[in-house]
Formats: sequence, C-alpha cells, structure tokens
Amino acid sequence: MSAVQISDVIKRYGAFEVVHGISLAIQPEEFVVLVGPSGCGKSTTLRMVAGLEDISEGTISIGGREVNKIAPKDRDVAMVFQNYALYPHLSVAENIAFGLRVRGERREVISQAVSEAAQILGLTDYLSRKPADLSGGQRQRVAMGRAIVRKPKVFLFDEPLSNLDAKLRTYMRAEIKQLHRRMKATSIYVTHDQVEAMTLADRIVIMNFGNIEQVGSPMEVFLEPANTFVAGFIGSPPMNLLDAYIAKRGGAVRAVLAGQSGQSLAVPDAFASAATDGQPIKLGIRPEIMSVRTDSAPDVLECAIELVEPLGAEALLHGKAGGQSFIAKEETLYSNHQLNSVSRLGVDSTRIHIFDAATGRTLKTEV
Amino acid sequence: MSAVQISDVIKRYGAFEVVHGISLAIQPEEFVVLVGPSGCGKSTTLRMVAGLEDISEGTISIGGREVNKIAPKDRDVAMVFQNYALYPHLSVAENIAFGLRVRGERREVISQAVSEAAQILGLTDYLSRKPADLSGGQRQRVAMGRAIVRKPKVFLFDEPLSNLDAKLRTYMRAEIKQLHRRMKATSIYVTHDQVEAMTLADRIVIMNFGNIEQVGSPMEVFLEPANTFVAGFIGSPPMNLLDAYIAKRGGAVRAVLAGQSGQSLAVPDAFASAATDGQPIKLGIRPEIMSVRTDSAPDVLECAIELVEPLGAEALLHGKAGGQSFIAKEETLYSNHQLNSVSRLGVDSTRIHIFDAATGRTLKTEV
Amino acid sequence: QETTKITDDPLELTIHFHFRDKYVYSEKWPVEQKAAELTNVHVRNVASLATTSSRDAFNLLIASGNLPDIVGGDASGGLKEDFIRYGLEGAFIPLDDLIEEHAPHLKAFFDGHPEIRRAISGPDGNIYFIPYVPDGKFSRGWFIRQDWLDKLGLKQPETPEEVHEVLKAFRDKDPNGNGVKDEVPYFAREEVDAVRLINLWDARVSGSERYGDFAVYDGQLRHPWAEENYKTGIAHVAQWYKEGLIDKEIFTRGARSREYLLGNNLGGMTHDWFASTSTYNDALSGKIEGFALRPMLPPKTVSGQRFEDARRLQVQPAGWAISATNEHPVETIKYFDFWFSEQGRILSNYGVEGLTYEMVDGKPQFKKEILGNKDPVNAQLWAVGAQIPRGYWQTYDYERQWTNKIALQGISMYEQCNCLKQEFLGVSLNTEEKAVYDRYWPSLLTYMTEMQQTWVLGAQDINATWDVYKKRLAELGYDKVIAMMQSAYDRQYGAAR
Amino acid sequence: MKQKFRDALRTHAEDLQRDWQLYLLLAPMIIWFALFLYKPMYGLLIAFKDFSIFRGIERSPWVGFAHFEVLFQNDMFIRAFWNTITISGLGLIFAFPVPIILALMFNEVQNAVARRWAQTIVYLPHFISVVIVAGIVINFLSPSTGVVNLLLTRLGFEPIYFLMKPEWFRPVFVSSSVWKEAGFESIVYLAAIAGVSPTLYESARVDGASRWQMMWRITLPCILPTIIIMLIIRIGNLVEVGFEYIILLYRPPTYETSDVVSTFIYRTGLQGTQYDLATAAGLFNAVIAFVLVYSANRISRKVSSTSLW
Amino acid sequence: MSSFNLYSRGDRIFGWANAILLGLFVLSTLYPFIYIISASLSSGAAVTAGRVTLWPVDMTLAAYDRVLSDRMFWIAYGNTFIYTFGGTLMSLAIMIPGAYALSRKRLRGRTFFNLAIAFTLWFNAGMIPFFLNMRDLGLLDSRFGIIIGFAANAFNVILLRNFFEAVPKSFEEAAKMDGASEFQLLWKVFIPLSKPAIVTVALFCIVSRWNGYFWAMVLLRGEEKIPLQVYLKRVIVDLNSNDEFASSLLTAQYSFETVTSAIMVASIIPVLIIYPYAQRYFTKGILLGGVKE
Ligand SMILES: Nc1ncnc2c1ncn2[C@@H]1O[C@H](COP(=O)(O)OP(=O)(O)OP(=O)(O)O)[C@@H](O)[C@H]1O
Ligand SMILES: Nc1ncnc2c1ncn2[C@@H]1O[C@H](COP(=O)(O)OP(=O)(O)OP(=O)(O)O)[C@@H](O)[C@H]1O
Ligand SMILES: [Mg+2]
Ligand SMILES: [Mg+2]
Repeated sequence: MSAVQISDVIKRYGAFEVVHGISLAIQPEEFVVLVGPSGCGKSTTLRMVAGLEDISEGTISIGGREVNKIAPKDRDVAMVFQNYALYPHLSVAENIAFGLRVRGERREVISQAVSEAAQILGLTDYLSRKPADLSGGQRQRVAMGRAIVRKPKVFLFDEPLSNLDAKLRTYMRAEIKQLHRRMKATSIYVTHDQVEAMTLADRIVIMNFGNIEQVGSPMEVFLEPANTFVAGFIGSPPMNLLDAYIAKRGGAVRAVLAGQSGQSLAVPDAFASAATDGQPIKLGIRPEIMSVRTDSAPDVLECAIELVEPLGAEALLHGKAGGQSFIAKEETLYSNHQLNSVSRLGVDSTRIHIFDAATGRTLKTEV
Repeated sequence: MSAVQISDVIKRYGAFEVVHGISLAIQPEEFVVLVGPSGCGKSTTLRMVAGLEDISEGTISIGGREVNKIAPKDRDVAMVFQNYALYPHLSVAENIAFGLRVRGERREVISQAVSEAAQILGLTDYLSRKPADLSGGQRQRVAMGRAIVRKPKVFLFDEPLSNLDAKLRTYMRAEIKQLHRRMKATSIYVTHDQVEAMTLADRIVIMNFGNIEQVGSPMEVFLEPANTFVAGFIGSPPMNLLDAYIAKRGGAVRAVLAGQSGQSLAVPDAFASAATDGQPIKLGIRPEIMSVRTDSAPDVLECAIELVEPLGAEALLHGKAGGQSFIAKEETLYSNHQLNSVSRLGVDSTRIHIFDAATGRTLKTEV
Repeated sequence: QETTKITDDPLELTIHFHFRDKYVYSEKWPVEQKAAELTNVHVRNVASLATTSSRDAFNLLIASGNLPDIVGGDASGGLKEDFIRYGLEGAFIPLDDLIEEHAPHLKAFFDGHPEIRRAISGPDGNIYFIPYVPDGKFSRGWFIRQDWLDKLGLKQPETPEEVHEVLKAFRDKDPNGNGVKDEVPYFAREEVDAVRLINLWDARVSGSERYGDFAVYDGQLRHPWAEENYKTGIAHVAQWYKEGLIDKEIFTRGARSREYLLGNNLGGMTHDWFASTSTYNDALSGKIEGFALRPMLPPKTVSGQRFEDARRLQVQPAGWAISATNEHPVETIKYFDFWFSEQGRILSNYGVEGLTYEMVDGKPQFKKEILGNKDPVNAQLWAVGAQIPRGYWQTYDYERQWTNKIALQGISMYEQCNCLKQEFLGVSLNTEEKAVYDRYWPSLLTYMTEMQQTWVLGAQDINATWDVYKKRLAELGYDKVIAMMQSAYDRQYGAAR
Repeated sequence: MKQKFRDALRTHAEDLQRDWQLYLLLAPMIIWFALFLYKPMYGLLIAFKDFSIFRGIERSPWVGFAHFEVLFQNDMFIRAFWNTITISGLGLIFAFPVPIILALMFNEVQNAVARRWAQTIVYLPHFISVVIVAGIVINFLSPSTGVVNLLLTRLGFEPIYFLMKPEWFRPVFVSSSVWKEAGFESIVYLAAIAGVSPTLYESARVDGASRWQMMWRITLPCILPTIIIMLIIRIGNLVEVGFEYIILLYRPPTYETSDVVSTFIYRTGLQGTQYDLATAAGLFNAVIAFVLVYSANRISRKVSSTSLW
Repeated sequence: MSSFNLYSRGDRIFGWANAILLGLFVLSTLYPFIYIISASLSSGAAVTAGRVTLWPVDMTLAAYDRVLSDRMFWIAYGNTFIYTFGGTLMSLAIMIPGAYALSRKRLRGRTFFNLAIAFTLWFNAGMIPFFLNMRDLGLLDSRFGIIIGFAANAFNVILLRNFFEAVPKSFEEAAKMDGASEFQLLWKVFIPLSKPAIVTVALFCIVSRWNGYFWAMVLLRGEEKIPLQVYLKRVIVDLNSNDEFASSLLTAQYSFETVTSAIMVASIIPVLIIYPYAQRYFTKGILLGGVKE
C-alpha cells in the first residue's frame, strides 16, 4: 500500500486546465521531489494533496484512504510553506505549538512536543523570540518545527528554501535530508531548483505544463533523461542541445551539426540503432563532457569562445560551434590555459545524448 | 584619475557606526563588486555613493569632484534596486523615460533614447505594458533600462538579481556582463552571492562588519584569500577550515589536525616560513582538492562520510575527519565509487591554506 | 369647604409632557404634589428627559403609537394643530361633552371666552385640548435711550419724520460720548422686530405674535407682506438701513445683540419685551452713567394713527389633551378642570403657599426671598412646577408683582393708548385645507422672508421688483392659500361676526 | 441538463457544509444589516402614502407618486435641489482635493515630531460642534467687528457682509467645511501614502526627480486607487448636504444659493410634519445617489480598474 | 530620510514652502481650539462682547465650576464612556467576524452580501422608519439599543474586509493544515495580524460614538442615560432660555458660550489622549487602495 496515491488527477481553474491527469504512487518513507519550471503545476499538485485545492477529477488517497472530500486538518499531513507563514505575533514556541493548541491538546503534551521539536531543530535557545527577530534559516526551521511537532503521516514542502540565500540553502537542505532520515516520514517536496531536487530526492518527478515528464532516481534522470525537457532541466549548467542530423555511413553513425560547418560526433550504440539516416535530431552534450584537454577525448569540436566566467575551481566557457551557442565547464584549479583563446574542445562522445528533433524523445533503446 | 574615489568613509546611524572608515579607488570602466554577508554595510556604502545617505566622515569623489554635499541627481550616477523600484502606474516605456522626463529632455530625444535602450535589452515588444504584467526577468531589464537610458558616469547596482530564480539569475548575469562590455561604464555592484561576484567582477571587494577584508580580481581572492573570512566566503561549497596546529619536525612542516587522530598534511613552502612550531592554525582545504582517487594525491585523510549529495556530474560528500566536519567535492560522471563507504580522501596538499588561528590572517608570505 | 378630591382612591395617570425643549413634567414639583394631595390624582411623567427638542419628543411619541393617558406640553410651531389633527384621527378624544357634564370651571371659562373656544376648536367644531391661556395684553413695545435724547436735547419722536431725525441724531452726534461714531441707532434681537419700523407706514409685521402670520383686514384674511403699505414701509426701512440708522447686522447679530449693544453703550432704540428690556436699567445703572432706557408710545404713523402690532397671544398653542386609550376620561377632565378652579389657578400661577407666596389681604403675594433672588421669578416658578404650559389660565398679576416699575409704567402707557391691533387667532384646517396649506405655504413664507431681507439689505430695490414679487407670489399659490384660509376662517369665526 | 442542475445543487450544499463556520461568523453582521438598515426600508413606503404618523404605515392610504409631483412642481424644491448639487459639486472640486493635498504635504515634512503634532492638531476641529464653528464663522465675518472685514478695511476695501450676500454663501460654507473636516479626512490618504514603497522615491531621486516631481509623479499616482474610492463614495453624497450647519449659517437673503434639499425638507417638515413628503425627497435623493455611484463605479472600473465592489 | 542635507536647492525651497503653507493651515485649525479654551476661561461678558479673540479675557474658572459641579455632567460623561466603549466593542464584535467571512473569496453569496452592504452607504430609510423599527425591536430607552443600533456601518466593514483580503493566503492555509477552525483562525491569526486596520476602525467608531448625540436624544428617555453630547445640547438650550430675563452682564460670570466651550474642552480631552496611540497604526495603513485592483 503506497503512502500517497495520485490517480488520474486533473485540476481545472474554471475552464482552464492546469494539471492534465497525472498519476503517481509514493511509497511509505519515500522522499519525492516535484520539480519543474514555474507554473508547471507543482504547487497545485501539492496543494491538492494537502487539501487546500479541490480535485477536479481523479482521486488522491493517503494511507489507502481516499481524501478527495476530506478537510486538510483530517488528512494527517503537515506542510511547510515557501514564506514560512509564521505568525508574527506569536513566539517561536507558540508558533510551533499552534497546531497542537488548536487541536486542544493538553498543556503538558504540547510543551513536551515543542521542546522535543526545538531540540531536534536546534531552536531551544530561541523559543521565546518572535519570528521578526530570527534569521532566515531560523525561521525556516521554525516552519519545519510546526510541521514535525504534529508527527503527521505525510510531510509536504512547497519550495521551503527558496527564500534563503545560496549558502543557507546548501546548509538547510542537508538538514532537511538528515531530518528525513531521522523521522522517516513520507515527504513530498516541491522546488524549481534542480540542485535541491538532485540532492534531496529518493525519486524526482519532473513536471512540465501540468504533465509528468519523467520519474526516477536523481542519477537516473541525470544520466538517462527521457526527453529534451528533462535533459535541459536537470544539470547545471544545463545540457547543451544542438541542432543536428544523423548521418549513417556504412557502420558508422555520426551526428552532424546543422549549418555550414559539417562537424560531427560519433553516436553511441545505444542510440544508433533507433536512428535513421538523415533524421533531424537534438544533439545533447553536457558541459562537463567538454574539455579543453583535447588529448584524452575521442572527438573534437571546432569552436569560438566568447565569454569565460571563472567560478574559482572551475570556469564556464560560453562559446559557439557551427553557429550554435553552448556552454562548457572546465576545471581550472590546476590548469593555466588561456581559456579565451581556445578554439577546439574535446567531447567524450560516448556520453552524448540523441533526441528526436520533432518529439524531443530520447532515441535510446533499452540496453 | 579614478572614476570613484572613496576615502576613509565612515557611516554612523546615531551613535551606531556601521561603516568603519573604508577607502577604495575605482578605475574608469571598471566593474567592481561589493560582496559580503548580510548587514556588512555593502548597501550603505553604495547608497553613500549614490547620495541617498549622508556621509558621516571622509569623502567620496566621482570623476574627481567631491560629492559629499551634492544631491543624487547631480552626481551623474544611475542605480538599479533590488526590488527594481518600478513605478507601478507607468508603462515600461514611461518607466525607462522617467529619468529623462523629469530632467526635462525633449520628446524626440527621450523616445530615441528609450527605443535604443529597449533594443539593447530586448524590451521593444513590451514597451506599452505595465510592470505588473511582466515576468521577473523582464522587470529586471526594465530597471536596467532606466539606468542605461541616462548614460551616467557610474552605474550602481544593489543586489539587482536577488529576486530572480536561479536559472534566470545565471542568464541575467551574463547579460549584465555583456552590457558592461558594451557600455563601458564604471559600475559598482552589490551582492551577497559569491558566484555573481566571481563571474561579474573585474575586482571584488569583500566586506565584513563595515570593513573591507580584501580587494582583488576574482581569481586572486579565490586563490589567495587574505584571511579565513575571505576563504570561507569565496568558493562554493566553501573552503573547509579545520582546527589544526603546526608541527615542525626538522625540515618538514606539517599541519596536524586538532583532536585525537593526529592526522597531518604537509604545509606548502609559501606558508611554512611564517609558521612557528606548535602554532594553532586554521587549515584551509577547498572541497575541490579532496578526492577519492587517493592514488594521485600526495596526502591522505582518514575520514567518515555521513551524507552524499549527488549533483549529477559531481557529488558533495559531507564527512568528518578527526571529529571535524568537512565537505568534499567529487566528480562522479565517470566513476562508480560507492561514495558512502569511502574512508580515505586524497588531498592535494600543495593547494592547502594556512591561517593564523587567532587573527584569521593567512600565513602566506609573498613569493 | 368643598372637597377637591376627584376620586376616593388615589388614581395614577401617565403623562407625556415635554416643554421648552428641555423640561418634562415631574411628580417632584411641589405644585404637582400639592395638586395630587388636593385631587387624589397622581400624574406620572413618561416623556424623555434626553430629548432637547420638544417637537421631536412629541412626534416620536406619536410615532411610537403608545400614548399615555395625557399628552401635553409645548413645542416649536405649537401643538394646537397636532392635537386637532390626531384628535380627528382618533388619538385624542373630543372634550366638549365631558366639559359640559363634568367640568364646571372649564365650562364657565369657555362660556366667558367664546373667541378662545373658537380659536382652539377643530374643523369639526370639537375641542381636543385644554389650552394654556396667557393673560395680559402687551408683550413688547418701543424703547429708547431717554438719556441720549436728553443729552441731545430731543424729545420722544412722535412721527416717522421725527423718528428719522432722532435716529440720525443718534448716528451723528455721538450720544455715548466716546468720540467714535459707533452708535447703532436702531437695533433688535428678533427678526420680527428688525422690520418693526414698517409700522410707521401703516404696514404690519404679523397678524399675531407668531412670526409672519396672516392678518385680518375687516373680516378679510390676507397676508400683511402682500399689502401695498408693506411695500412703502419696506422701501423706507431699506432707505434707513442704507443710511446707517438700522443696525448693519440686524439679521445676524442674534439673540444676544441687546445684551451686547446696550451693555457696550451702543444701541439707541429698539422694540422688545417690556419686562426683560426694562431690567437693563437696573443691570447697567452702575456701569453706564445715567443709563435710561425708557418705553415710549408707538409713534404716529403716516396716516396719523398710533398702533402697536405686537401683543401676547390670547391663547397658546400648548396645553394638554386626553388620549383615546385613557381609561379614566371623566377623572381626567375633572383633573383638568381643577386647574381652572380658584385653587388650581393660584397653584398654577403662584406655586405653593408658604413656599413661593403668602396670602396677603386674600391675594397671593410672592415672598421676598423669591422676588429678591438673583434668578428671575419665572425661572424659580418653573422649578416648582408653576407657570408651565399645562392647560391653565394665567393671571397677569403674577407677572406684575415682579416686573420692574419702568416696564409697568410702559405697559400702563400702552393700556391707556389702547392702540393694540386685533390678533388673528388662527384657524383649524380640515384635511383638504391642510393639504393646500402644506403644499404652498412653506415655500411662500420662505420666499417672502427671503425678499423682505433682500430688500432691507438693499440687494434689490423694492419699488423695482414689487410687481415681480406679487407675480411670483401668485405663481407660488398665494391666492389659493388665501382663499382656503378665508373659507376656514369663515367657518370658524363666521358665527361670531 | 437535469444532471447539471443536480450537480450544481450538490456543490452548493457541499459549499454550505464546508463553510458553515464562515456563515456563522457572517450571520450576526448580516442579521444586523437586515434588522437595522434593511428592515426600516419598509418605511420608504411612506413616500407613496398619505402618511399619518399616528395611523402608521400600514393604515395610511396610498397616494402613488403624488408627493413626487408636489416636489417637482415646486420650484423652491427644484432650486434647493440644484443648490444641493452646486454646493456639493463645489465641495467635490475644492473640498475633496484638500485632504489629499494635506496628506501630500504632511508626507513632505521631514521632522517626525513636528509632523505628528501637526497631524494631531489638524484633526481637532472635527471634534468641535458645528454650533461653535458657526459661531466662530459668524464672529469672524461680522461686517463691523469681524477679523476678516477689519483686515479688508485695513487694506482699503469696503467691508463685505458675507453672510448676507448670496454670492458669498457657497465660498464661506465650503471653505469653513474644509477647515473643519479636511484634517480628519486626510487620515485615509496618509495611510495610503504610508503604503508606498520608499525605494520608489530613492530611485526617483537618483533619476533626478525633484521633490515636487516625486509628489506628482509617484505619490499621487500611487494613492490614486484610494483617491478614486473616496471619490466614488463622495459622488454618492453629491445629493446630500447636511442641514445642521447650513441652518446655522444661512439667512433668508442667501436662500437663493444656500437653500438645499435638506433645509427645504426641514422647513417643510417642521411646519407640517410632512414625513411623507420628506421621505419622497429622501428617496429621490437616494435613487440619484445610487445611479451616480453605480455609474462612477463602472467608469472607474473601466478606466482605472479600481472599484468599490 | 536621513539624507537630509543631500537635497538640492530647489528641493530645500520646496521643503520650506511646504512647511510654511502647512504651518499656516495648522495654525488656522488650531485657532478654533485656542478660541474655545480661551472662551471657556473668560468671563461671559467678555465673550458676549466679542472681546475674546485669542487669549482669555477676565480670566475665570466660573464656567468650569458651573460644569464640573453639575452632577449631570458627570453622569453624562460616564454614559458617554459606556456608549463609546460598549459601542465600539459591539461594533468590532459584529463587524470583524462579518468582514472576515466576506473577505474569503470562496464564500458563496459573497458578491451579493458585499453589494447589499455597499448599498447602505447611500441608501437609508430615514429617521422615522428607523425609529419605528427600534420601537418594534423594543430598543427604546435602552442603553443596549444605543449600543447595538449603530454597531455596524458599510464603510468600516469594507475597510476591514479589504485588509483581511490582503493578508497573505499562506497564513490561512498553514493554520488550516494545523487544524484550526474558522473561529480559531480569525481569533488567533487574522485579528492579531490586522491590528492596524482594527485600531483604525476602532478609532473611527470611538470618534463617531463620542460625537454622536442625535439618536441618543431621540431614543433615550431617562436622564440618567444621556451621553455628554446630549448634555451639551441641553446646556445650550438651558442657557439660551434663561437669557430672557437675566442679563448675564451682571449676574453670572459664565455665559452660554463659556459653558459650552468648557464642556467641549472637557469632551475633547479624552480624544486627545487616545489619538496619539492610534496614530502609530495609521502608518501601517488603511488598505483602502487595495480594493479590486
Ligand atoms: N487560483 C488560480 N486561478 C487560476 N489559475 C491558477 C490559480 N492558481 C494557479 N493557477 C495557474 O495554474 C498553473 C500552475 O500553478 P502552480 O502554482 O501549481 O505552479 P508551480 O509549478 O507551483 O509554479 P511556481 O514554481 O511558480 O510556484 C499556473 O499556470 C498558474 O497560473
Ligand atoms: N536607517 C538605518 N538606521 C540604523 N541602522 C541601519 C539603517 N540602515 C541600515 N542600518 C544598519 O547598517 C548595517 C549595514 O546595513 P546594509 O544595508 O548596508 O547591509 P548590507 O550589507 O547591504 O546587507 P544586505 O545584504 O542584507 O542588504 C546593518 O547592520 C543595518 O542594520
Ligand atoms: Mg509553486
Ligand atoms: Mg543591502
């Protein structure tokens, strides 16, 4: 029995359909991350699970019980909001206690639960402060405290870290991960940040325009993107997707860049079988498999570098090959290359991806 | 003659001093980024340059002219605000034209300038919209349009990208960089995001608690941090700073981790000379110089990995060595290591940093 | 001794009685306690003490539909029409039969004063309320600064021309001797008196003490402000106003102008209440050397007669009535009758023996403490429940006792002159007449008032606009109103004529 | 079709069930409005009846539109009506902007302490009864002793008997009303101004705007929605001018410009206690007010997308 | 605003011009207040003679003596406090929950109720029907009638509603998830969050209650129930009618004007005390502009 079962769920606002019949089974104790661009329906889906939005069609079950008509408070779920929704007039302790208090729990039970939660989250010293006197990370933790104090079956998170700065975000996501390890509660986490998705998820659900594009473990979706959308969404900087076509010459299958240059790369076997000669494709090259060290790479692209962004240990090279823009990522810590003057980049062509240009689907056949 | 000269500037709010006498000379056409944690006085400094705050002591000159008593509008500067400060009741075109309009420019001049700016920023199709009908990135561009249309001597940016999501931020910062190339105007840019600082700056100014900690090119501050603060601030994930002490045995100088384990790393010559035996230090190890491939590394740390965060092409390893937490960064695209079970990490000890534990200053001597 | 007890067992009657915008009936009044002791009828007030408008209090009582046994008091605009109107609608019972059978004193009074009976009768000829019947004829008269006259060597003016001369002298010759031309030759507190000078040209200000009332000219009802001599009068008054003989601010200075102008030794001549105006002689004697404000006879008019237009109402549109829901109409009328008996009259006029008055030679005489108190005697009497507008018959003697000598002299001077104009006592309108009245009259009165002041102030010239004025009156329904009033008048007073 | 209807009914029932607590919270207020504002509206029937206060509403006979005819055939009423419109129209033109201007001016005061004091003071006249205000006005404008006229004579002008000149009534009335109420009314705008983001001003300063320009180009447009709402409310009151203050100030010679519907009714009502006529006039007013507000609201919604409901 | 000296010349001139103009306006509004205080402290004769223009003339406390020694004044003062605070509490108790319910977009019938309430801004039945209604409800001559009869008004409801609408949605949702009922949500979340609006509305209620007299006069019977403003009215009537004979030039140190002024001063004082507290909240604002944008 899955912890949360979403079956053919459709959501309409008036005549406008924003979720087009998605299905998803979430296992107990699983940490599932919904990821996708803004407006793709992540929050809407989460909110339907929470009971904050009506379900237009389909069913959602929690712990085997259909909850379509059940009020949020009776679903045994807790939610952490993007803006934390902390009550400014209540202290940290009161904020955490709020859920128990309105349910009329006894005083001792509440204070016991609050101090436990505070302990877990390291908030013990701040219990009497007001939210306004807390830092962003502390606020975030209070919001989590409000959720965990109720010990719900399912945790819901709606972009809980997006109001934090990068440093704190890195830190808090590790905390969330550890918290999940400890509490072992089923969690659904919404974000549009793919780094968060990758680092937190047991399984990632990639959504786009109200549909699920792919479901899989972080490495699965990174290594085997089902389509150009997923390929472009997972990974940072994103996979370069270049217009190209298939050229089959005897046994050799190569992907030729569109345009004048006629440069080409060898196509790995997993893709080659499904490709037909002359088929227009999207050639997917991750920035990481491009390298200025042309010696070790089997294939090489002629290119012009337009902008170099140093990031410290690595640098991003913005360039053009055959008239098409791409980004390459290069470790720079030890190297002394003059990155601006590079004109050839090695590509590990065993790691490239081939997608059908028309449908965007991967040409990979199961291996 | 420098474009902007800040000399011994102090800022007090009442009796509370928030900027403690900083000096900085900014060259014409230079792009300087002020970076530092929240509340360190970046915005205050920028606002003093803009003329939005009084200068308590010291002087600021723009283009050789002291501006301490000069109204913002007469300083020939333009500013882009974090929340864009777009006038909600004006269209995009009117927003961009505002600065010219209030200065009583002629109609033709204005419309010429607006359409030029719109062209540069790709806003031509949106000129008649209201800010409320724009996406975040578009609003950001309008804010920039407002600045560039006036062709000021100095551009000031106060965290202009922090309201955008990660993807858009990456994109816009490349745009800003290109814009700067094109306009060649002196720019001062405030951010607390070190990636932005690294990618945009000609020179980075790192501030902390109202003081300047270090000024230098991005690679300088990355490779040669002047103190633990800079070391911890620049680079993502940040440099690990472990408590250790110096052990000089004959010619060999090693940094020994505090605590029971007694593990040690060789100290590079540049630091060795300034170090005294037994001196407590902070041992700085960037995540990038730690590696599971222990073969190629001269030094090795025994450790326990507690959490692995896969990021796709690489993974972050959260671990402990001699009881002290650290983060290591590992490329994972080609490797099949079982990262969880790693117990030894190689460290490129030629790249480590040594800081005095008491002052936090680097022990590096000029080489 | 004839018993005054109306019932053997004490009877309590409820009353709504709100008057002078602030007082209500009170069981605590000594007069009321005395009356209760004598009649065994106890009257308990239900009127609101909170309301500061007797008119509102009355209307709201009616609106509440919950009438006590007795409804009475006064209100702005008078309650006569209300008593009659709601009497006709059934709220108050007609009193004629009850009076006939149970109220000998009332019967005697009405028999002796048929004009009053007619004046308060409804259009159906019935009496619906017992009125407050004032006594005494003269209310106001002319006053002039005799000391100024003496100083300037003038005598009291006898003709319009002489009045003109005197006022001009007051204006020009610095009678107050302060070297500044700040004298205000003629002034008045109230709007009626502001144009009182038109009397000098035989025009009338009002047909009664009520402001802007109709007047009877040889049995013909007309409005004085539509008469030719009104035109002449106003034209002259406007001229005098222009010459600065009349207070520039006569229409705006308001109720305390007398206090101000006399107190600061500025005012020369006025037309005002005898009693209160005379008191200024005492009040200012120490302050202004030789101050002498004296009553004078009305000057002769251009046609050579002498008349006074202002007089006391013979009957006030106030009093009390019996509600239809009253279960003791007989006892109530007997109670009303009590106040018209000898004992009742003394009680209602002088208060309680030993408290406010003593019997001297069989006549009530106010005690010294009362006469010497700094509060006016009438105010003291109100406080004990005497001289309040219940249905009672006033006797002028009460006032004579505390009116100062100067006023009394003035009044007797006017008595001798016998130049008082007849009063229009008002008519009771039936439904159709009332509809005509309501529809046209307020606008007519507004317009006439508006024009009166406009002319006096010189904003328009009356000679130039008189025809327009007459025409406009006709448009506003003047003729209809007059015709209606005439027929009502004929019905009500026809028998008497 | 039937199914659809049943579905609709079901969702209705579900909504009711889901939100029963909200309805419970709403109930007291709705009951209050029904009981204290809507129930008495039954009394508007008076306008169509020959109303006798004693007989009550039910038992008074119907007269149809007779009272309205009486009103419209009376050119005194027509005059009063136009005077009402003119006076409140002038109020709209002159008195409406003053609180806005005041609020804008307060906003420009830098010293917080001075500003708070000034605000408190400006707010005081609201608490002074109209009787006293009228007294002060009369006192001030008196042709012999009034300060204004003393000033005029000192400057070599003829003194003016303001309260007796029809052409002066409206200026006097409107300006003294402003004097009394503008401060209190500015509260609303001050609050709206407080909601404008300060960075807009900083940005404008850097862009080169003067304070004057900022006031015009930023503050004012930003509080425009509030202004419009207040304007709509005000437009609804265009046919209302309270009689209390007018009665204290007007004199027969100025009736020409000062007599308004409420004073007309006051006089008519007082003389004849003609509640039916007064109600008819009130109903007429209300209908006009409603039409005005409704149109203003619509126009505003179209033009500025701000509206009251 | 700390960059005071960084204004250009034009801006500084503007600032001064603004300050001067505003100062003039402030002085002109301050004047009647000063006048009233001075009048209340002057002799009746001086006021009547128009000799009081700015400062008290013939300084005397007679008027205050007359007012403060009247038992009725204190009763009326007490009543005003009862009506003001009772009435304001009642108003808030009725309008806050109602406005809250109306601010929830999902509420069925919301548009209808909103319109019905806005309608009453311009349309009311008039005095007599209202009075008859109060009679039918048995609320004549009752303190409760005064308190309940004027408890709500459309303007304040709209104001509160708009403020509630502007409260971020996630507060409501978070509390819902936590299991709060609507009542708890209102009491524990919305009311604390909406303090500025509530204080503003409370002030409006207090002010109108404090100043209101007409209906108290019409609806109340007993003297022991009247509020201060009615008392003031009565004193005005009282002093006016006594005037007829007593020429106050000599007899009394106080007069009509001085006594009414004294009462008015006494009645303004509590407002002066409350207002600065309330003013702090205005900065947070009436979200009147937030209507359907
Ligand atoms: N109340 C609503 N009425 C109409 N459309 C809505 C409503 N709420 C959301 N939508 C629309 O539904 C779509 C999905 O919205 P949703 O909030 O689920 O997106 P999201 O994936 O969470 O995006 P984000 O990352 O920006 O939060 C969007 O197109 C949005 O405009
Ligand atoms: N008006 C003010 N009055 C008093 N202190 C202030 C004021 N403005 C700023 N400060 C204080 O000055 C210090 C520096 O503020 P500043 O805004 O310059 O920080 P910052 O570096 O820009 O931070 P952030 O990244 O959060 O914008 C902070 O401690 C802040 O609290
Ligand atoms: Mg979302
Ligand atoms: Mg800042």
